[in-house]
Amino acid sequence: MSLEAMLIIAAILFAIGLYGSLARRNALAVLMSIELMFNAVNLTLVALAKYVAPFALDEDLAENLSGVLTGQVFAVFIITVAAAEIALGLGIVFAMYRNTESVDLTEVAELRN
Amino acid sequence: MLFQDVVFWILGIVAIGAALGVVLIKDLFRAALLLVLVFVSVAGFFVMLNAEFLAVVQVLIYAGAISILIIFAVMLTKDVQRGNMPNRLQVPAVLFAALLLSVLVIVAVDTDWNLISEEDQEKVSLVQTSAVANIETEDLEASGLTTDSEQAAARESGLADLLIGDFVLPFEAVSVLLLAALIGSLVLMRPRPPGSTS
Amino acid sequence: MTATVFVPAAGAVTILLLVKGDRNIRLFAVAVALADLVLSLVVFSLFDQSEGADRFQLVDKFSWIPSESLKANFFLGVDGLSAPLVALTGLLGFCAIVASMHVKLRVKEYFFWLLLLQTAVMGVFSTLDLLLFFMFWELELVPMYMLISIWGSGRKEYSAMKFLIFTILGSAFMLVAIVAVFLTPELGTFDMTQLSTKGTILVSAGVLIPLSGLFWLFFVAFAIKLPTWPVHSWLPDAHTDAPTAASVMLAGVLLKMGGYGLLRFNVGMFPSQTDRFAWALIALGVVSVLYGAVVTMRQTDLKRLIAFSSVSHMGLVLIGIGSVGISEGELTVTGLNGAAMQLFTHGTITGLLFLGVGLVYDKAHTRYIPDLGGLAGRMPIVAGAILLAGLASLGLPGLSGFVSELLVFMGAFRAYAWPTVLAVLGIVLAAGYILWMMERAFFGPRRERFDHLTDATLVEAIPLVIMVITIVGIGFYPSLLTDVFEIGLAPMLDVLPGGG
Amino acid sequence: MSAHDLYVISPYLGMAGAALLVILLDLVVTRKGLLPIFAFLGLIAPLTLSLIQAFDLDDSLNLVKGSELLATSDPSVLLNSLSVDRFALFFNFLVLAAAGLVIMASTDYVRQMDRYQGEYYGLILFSATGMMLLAAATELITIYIAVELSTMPLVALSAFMNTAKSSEAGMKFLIVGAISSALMLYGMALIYGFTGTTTLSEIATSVGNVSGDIPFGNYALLVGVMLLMVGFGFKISSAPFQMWVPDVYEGGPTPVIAFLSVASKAVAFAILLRVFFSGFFDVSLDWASLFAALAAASMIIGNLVAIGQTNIRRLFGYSTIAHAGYILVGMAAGVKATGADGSLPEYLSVGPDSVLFYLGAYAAANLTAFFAIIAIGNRIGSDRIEDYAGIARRSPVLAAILALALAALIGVPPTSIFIGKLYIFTAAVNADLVWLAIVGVISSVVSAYYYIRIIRVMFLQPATTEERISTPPASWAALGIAGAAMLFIGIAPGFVLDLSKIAVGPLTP
Amino acid sequence: MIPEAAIWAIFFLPLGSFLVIGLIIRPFFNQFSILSGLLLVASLGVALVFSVWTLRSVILGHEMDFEVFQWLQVGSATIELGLLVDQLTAIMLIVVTGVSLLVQIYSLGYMKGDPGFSRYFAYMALFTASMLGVVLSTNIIQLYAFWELVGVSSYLLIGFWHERPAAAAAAKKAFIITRIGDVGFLLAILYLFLRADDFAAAGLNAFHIPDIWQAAQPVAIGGVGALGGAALTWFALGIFSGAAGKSGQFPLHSWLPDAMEGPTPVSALIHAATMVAAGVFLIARFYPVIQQSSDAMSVIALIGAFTAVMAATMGLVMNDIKRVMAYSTVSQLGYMMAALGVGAYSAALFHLFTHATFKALLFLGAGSVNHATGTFNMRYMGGLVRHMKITYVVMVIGALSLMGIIPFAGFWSKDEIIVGAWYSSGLVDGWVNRLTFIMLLVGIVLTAFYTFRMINMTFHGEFRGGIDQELADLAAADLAAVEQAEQERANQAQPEPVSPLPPLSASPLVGQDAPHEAGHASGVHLAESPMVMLFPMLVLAVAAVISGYLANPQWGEGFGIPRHWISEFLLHGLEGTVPVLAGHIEIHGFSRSLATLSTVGALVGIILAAALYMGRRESRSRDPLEAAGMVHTLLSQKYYVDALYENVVVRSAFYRFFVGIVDWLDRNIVDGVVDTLGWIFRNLGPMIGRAQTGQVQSYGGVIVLGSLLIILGFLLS
Repeated sequence: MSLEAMLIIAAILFAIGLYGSLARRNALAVLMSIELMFNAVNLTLVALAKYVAPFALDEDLAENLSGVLTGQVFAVFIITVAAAEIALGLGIVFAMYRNTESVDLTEVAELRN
Repeated sequence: MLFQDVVFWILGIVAIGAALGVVLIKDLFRAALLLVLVFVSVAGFFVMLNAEFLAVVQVLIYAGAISILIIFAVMLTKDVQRGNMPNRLQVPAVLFAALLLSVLVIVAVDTDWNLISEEDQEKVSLVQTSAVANIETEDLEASGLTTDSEQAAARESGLADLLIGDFVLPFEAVSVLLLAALIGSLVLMRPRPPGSTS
Repeated sequence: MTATVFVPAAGAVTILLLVKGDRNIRLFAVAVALADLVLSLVVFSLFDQSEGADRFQLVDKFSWIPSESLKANFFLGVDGLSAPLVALTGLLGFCAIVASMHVKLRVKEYFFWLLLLQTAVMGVFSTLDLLLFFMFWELELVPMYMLISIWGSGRKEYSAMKFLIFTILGSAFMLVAIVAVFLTPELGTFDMTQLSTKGTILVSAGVLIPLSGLFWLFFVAFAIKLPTWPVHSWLPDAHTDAPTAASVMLAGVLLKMGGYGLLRFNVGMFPSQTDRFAWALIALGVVSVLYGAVVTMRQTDLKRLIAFSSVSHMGLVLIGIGSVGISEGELTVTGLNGAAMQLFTHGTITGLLFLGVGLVYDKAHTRYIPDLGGLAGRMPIVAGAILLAGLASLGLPGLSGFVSELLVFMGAFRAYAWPTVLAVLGIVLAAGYILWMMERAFFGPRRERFDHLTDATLVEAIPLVIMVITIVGIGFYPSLLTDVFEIGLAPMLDVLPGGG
Repeated sequence: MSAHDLYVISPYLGMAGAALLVILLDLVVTRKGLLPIFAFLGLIAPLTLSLIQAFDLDDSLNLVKGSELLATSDPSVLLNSLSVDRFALFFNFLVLAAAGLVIMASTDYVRQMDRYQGEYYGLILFSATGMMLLAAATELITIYIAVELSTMPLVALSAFMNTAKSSEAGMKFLIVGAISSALMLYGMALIYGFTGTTTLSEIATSVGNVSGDIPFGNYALLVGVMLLMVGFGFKISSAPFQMWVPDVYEGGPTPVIAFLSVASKAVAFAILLRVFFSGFFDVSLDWASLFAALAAASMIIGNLVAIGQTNIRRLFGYSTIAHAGYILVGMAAGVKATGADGSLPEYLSVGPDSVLFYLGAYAAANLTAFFAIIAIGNRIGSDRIEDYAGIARRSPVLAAILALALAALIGVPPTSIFIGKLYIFTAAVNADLVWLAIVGVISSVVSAYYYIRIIRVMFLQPATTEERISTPPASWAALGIAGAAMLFIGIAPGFVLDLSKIAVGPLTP
Repeated sequence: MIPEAAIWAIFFLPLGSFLVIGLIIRPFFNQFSILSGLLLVASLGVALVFSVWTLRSVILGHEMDFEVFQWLQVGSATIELGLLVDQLTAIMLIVVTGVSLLVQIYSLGYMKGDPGFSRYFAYMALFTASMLGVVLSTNIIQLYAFWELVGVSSYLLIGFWHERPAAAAAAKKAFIITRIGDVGFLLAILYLFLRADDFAAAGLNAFHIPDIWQAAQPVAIGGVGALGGAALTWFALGIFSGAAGKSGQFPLHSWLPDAMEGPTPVSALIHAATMVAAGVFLIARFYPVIQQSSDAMSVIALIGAFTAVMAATMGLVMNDIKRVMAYSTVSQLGYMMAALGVGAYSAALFHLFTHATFKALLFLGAGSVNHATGTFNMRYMGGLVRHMKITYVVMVIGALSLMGIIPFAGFWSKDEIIVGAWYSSGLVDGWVNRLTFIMLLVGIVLTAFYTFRMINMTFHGEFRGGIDQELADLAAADLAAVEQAEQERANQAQPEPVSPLPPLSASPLVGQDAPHEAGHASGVHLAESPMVMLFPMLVLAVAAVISGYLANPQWGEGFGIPRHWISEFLLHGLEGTVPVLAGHIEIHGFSRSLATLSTVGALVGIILAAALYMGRRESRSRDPLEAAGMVHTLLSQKYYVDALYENVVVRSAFYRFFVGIVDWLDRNIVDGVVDTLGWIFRNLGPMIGRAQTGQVQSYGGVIVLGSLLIILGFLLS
């Protein structure tokens, strides 16, 4: 287990999520794929937090110890925002479902050139 | 170390496999369940990365709340069984994902990361763990944090302290964000006004 | 000066907001135009021609954008170059308004736009601030676009759009040039009075864009407006489809903005470049003259014919400016003076032609030359006016066109003898197309359906008479203008490599 | 948090409070017509507080570091995440003005809704909160949260109309936004990973030490900054991140779109300026060329595709892309290569300055145009350009104002955007980007074609009906204020020019 | 001594008449249009008196140095307006005012009842005024200005009956062709400006005519030498080009016969005293310059001589009386040019003088004939001697004068030219002299032939019906033509494509035989013309008889006039212009042998013509010269020069081909590029816009693709 391995795992998850968000027809599946991407980012952040020196760590450890947690804090916020995003996303999916009788993104393409 | 490596690889394979399942399986319901599996394995990674608190949050919020929300949503819409069809963009999507992956891998491998030195690694682990655990003084001393001020700093720099300290502003802002998102979601879920047609 | 520029705009707004009833609007518009004509003539007559008088006179200057990064002033004033053109604008503006008395469609808007147009053109000629110049330059587009596309005929919307796009494209280049001039450390101002005296500095200054680049950026903008070959193609369309008054303004003063710009900016601010590229100006000018004349021969629409003849005649302006590229001997102001005179005289001549053709169209309901014929018998005044204008445009002595053409040729002959000889051939072609047009449209047996044509009425004849008087007057007493132009052009001469 | 900290964030608190207040009042007030008035009055609090801060700022550069009004000895906990400086306040006022005008112009539209009127205004105010915060944010996490806070209410508002098109617009907005914010997060993660911090000032120090052959000196930084740019590019609607724009513009409610196109874009540029000039200035020669390329692409794509549009709001979607391109020109014009081998960046304040001015000018002109479209669209019930035929006869004043706004968008003097474009292109030439200035002016020429087409339809084509278009007073007021601002900035640009010049002070690296 | 004002008055009287008629009488008092004629006659009368006064002053050798008015400052040169009165001017003034006065009197009768009566006199006044302006100008640009005004007023007069296509076309043709010649003139002026600095250095004004004379004198003989060498030759040729255009010299002669479309008095004025004389005058005016160039002189001499013969041959076969005289004019102008070319300066001007009298007389006579018969076609005349005795007599006088039969005026002047050509003046090479001499001699024979033919066809034999018969014939011909065309159409499988081109001008081939002035003189009324028309003819007839000898007595100092008075007078004027005159222009005495030779030549022509034409009863059907076949066709088609100009050069090569190509380029390339660009811009957008499929995930894809490309771009850069 190393930083690189962790980052690569995260990158793979991110790529899978990206694929899913681009290639799935169902809006819910897309939302799920996006969550995958957020998770991959979280994983990256936490891994970096563990392995990478925070800014100015060398100068005075005591003053900068909190820096080692920044990545984790970031991850907390991302989880929260992801929750909000899902909530809003579901709201829109329902609104769309009600208005178009479909959650298939390929079919919902009235707005185009 | 060996144990850690084994767990790491198992978690990695499970996470990636489950993630592939999420995006490839046609049954949306099963995909949602696999998503939970991904979340849980990521939580496992978190534990390995000294982020126990995050692991808990991950399981609670993601595996618990969000997944349940999604599963409800899946069940409320039609075509659950074969609802996860790929669209016409499959080939470019694979291509883009692969390209991005290769870029990210290059970044991960080729970047000269400013890694924490071996001697500091121990201290960092302690501080990061302190977010959820009480740290013994001898542990601190063992890891090289000998002076009082350093020990005090290590104890104070918990995750919670940060959230109401340095990151209080985003913390407040994200609460507003949650509120706004909920209101928005609420409004959008409203029934159609009677008599109107799409 | 400010009053001269803004009286029409004020009148326009008044018409829009206060004046009711078509008849009142017409009369009010005439009154406004007359007032502005008087003002512009006052400006012209107040211009102090005595030795040692200020170069720029009747100056109105207020701070407009005080910011250091875009320091611009509201700065109006005239010099010897612009004073006659201001007078020309007043004259043609009045004629255009009087010639519009028969307009029935959307009268209020029509006069609004026409008066606004006059303000814009006045502004272009009298502003001394680069940024303000550009503003007026752009402002002129809107009324013209509206006039063509609402009150025009034929493919009016296409033509209006073409006019607009061409001009905007040109002004886009000009904007870049203006900006670059402003940013040049040695200049760093929008003040045209300073720029024109700093012209010599530019010879050596290291600037953002090479001097030649600035020169051509400005040139493109003005060449489109002039227009010169090969960017002339908007002109025939716009002229053909515009209503009479718009054609008059378009040919009479709007094209002059191009020539004015060339003189004011290219010659005045980039003397070294003008000298360097004089051969190119001459070449373009000669091609325009001959090409315009040749294509004119082929036209069957009266207005289109005049439009192409404008291309030909505006080529003379370029030739006049190109005369600065003198290789030996001392440079004189003759060619530039000819170019400036050509602006004025062509304004009056083409204005008269369009007025006349407009009357023909109003009465005979066609401009298609093969459908016309023998009109001279029924409408001697109109035919006479057109004949006089035509003769003036082919350079008949005693009429205004001769003076400007002679000056242009004299000036250019010293610098580029053989191209000038070619251009002189252009005036033979001019004789050809003008007289052939007369023959086909106005002479010959009269068609039966024209038996009941009436000649110009008194009101319709007023602008014709004014223009005729101007053309003949300038023809007999050109010093009235040439002296003033010379005062305006002499400082430019001083900074040119071959002069002073 | 000390009192000083509360004072520093008081405008944001005030704005969020106003949002909550409106939503709560919606529950108790029966006359829904009062809601916009409440919302409008709610703006007074953040406005007042911003004004106080503005006067308080007289001598200091950043209120967080200390203020005259509320002195503090301890360093503020907000020091990392926020910089309440003139730059931030400039955008506070811009956002406040836009929000106020949009609320005024929305009344007519919102009145037709049966429920949730309070939520409509609340969401706008929430979004405005996020926008104001974004303009002041100096730390990646705060930036991310602020971006989401400003976007999500707009997503919800885009889907507000409960019609197929509106839902679709919201869905597209959400998904594209989510994908780009995921990419942006990855970029932030990489930047964090490389520099070990999320604070811009510390990032700047870190970046300053980087040395390497490749652009940005480092793969992590290169990819990180690029992915960060995806998120910002999405917000500013620049090519190639622009695809969602026309669809959302066509599907969403017009007042929301107006707000989106003006305020959201403005603060996105604010954060773009903040991040790149204070965080990544040492590698600015690298990203400046990126911005130049994006600017050219946006101007060309936006203007070319707009030509063929038949829906006026869709057309404005493309138009806004093009304008993003113009503003990016100003971004790219903020630096210039200097030094012996041309490898050192030189900061040119005129670039960011022109961006700020253009944003103000664009806000005035675009709001005017949108308000006119709202007023017309609400009555004729159509967004199709061909249905605008004869508007000049049905409502001459509206048609004239819209025509003026369109002329402004072309950049015809004497309107605000003319000065804006002039300034932007001046900056470009100043930064040796003459080619970009020429692309800019030529694409402006192309843009004339489609803007004028609208004018032509309004003025030249006969009306199908002679029915007059009535416009409620609130819309008139919004229209009048925005239009007056547009002309004022055009005729006497000195005031806004001075403001923007002062506001870019904090950006100096 | 004559005051300056009086000389100005000579010019301003007709000009004032023009203004009064044009601005007052024509618009407001058109019912009293006779006033305009009377006004002009009166003012010309006064002008003639002043002209005589001027001549007297010049003869008495008064100082004629007048103030100039600055008109325009161009660079270092000033354009000044002023008077130049010398011997040449004085003579020309008499000719112009005198002939013009008589023509106006004649016009009073001839134009009676024409609706454009006032307009006619206005144009006439302008015409005369401009010609006087040419004569009086002291500045070359002033001269050029009036020169062009002459062109314009001739345009107006030739196209006076503008409703007739032929008239409008002829007017245009006249103007354009003279204008082509004027290009050379203008270039010569431009060249002067080019050298203005050199002139100024010598204290001269580049545009002042006496200064130009000075400048052209070589330094060797005490001149300034600012003009010289090849440039001087080009300058001289430029001047000649202008003169050739106005004077109808080959190859610019083709407008003159067409100019017959104007009213006959106009033709008289154009051909006798004004327009065509202007060309000769111009050469004479710049004689001190031109004679410095032997090459230019040779060109002038040869072109003049060639024109004299060529025009005369064409005159042989014309059936239109005015055309015969038109070619005769061209031919006689050729004599004058040739004379100038070989150095016979005063002979040329003397001939100009006499020619003015007898040619005006002939034209007025032709007008009188037309008055009676309604046509100008000689094939429909004949036998008029019985009805119009006075006209007959004066016409014969004019004809004899034209033929050069002693003692009529033409004899004396033509004789001087022959003498001048015979004796080399040294200005041109000997062969030029000899060639010129031979050609001029041939010309005499031809002149006599066609003149006799003209008189014979018009006045002798039987009357052949006049205009009535002509119209009837034309109608029949039309009918036949229509039938023939229909037949052809029936034969042809496909109809001929209709040319999209409007005719450039009325076809010159048809114009020749078309009835002229048909609308004016209606019907045939065989009777003598009214007194108002006869009077000028009689005056001119007297002049045509006596003026030759009186003005230039060859044998003695009878009548109180010195020997070779006019020649000496003019030569004196020429010598007075510059300090030292190059060459050796001298006046040769009367040569009996040469006079005999020319008289014999004329008699040969008469005899030949008499043999062919006398006693023929049916001269309407077929002209004896048609026996010459091809040659006759060639001549009657005017050597195909007109056809070459109009059909080949102008219509096909220039209009159809060149103009067509340029026009095509304009429409398809210059404009086409613009439209194509517009098309591209309009369609490029939708093409890009097609990527906007509405598929939200494709939008995401573009974002990813875009960022990947950007990263790739950075890595590659």
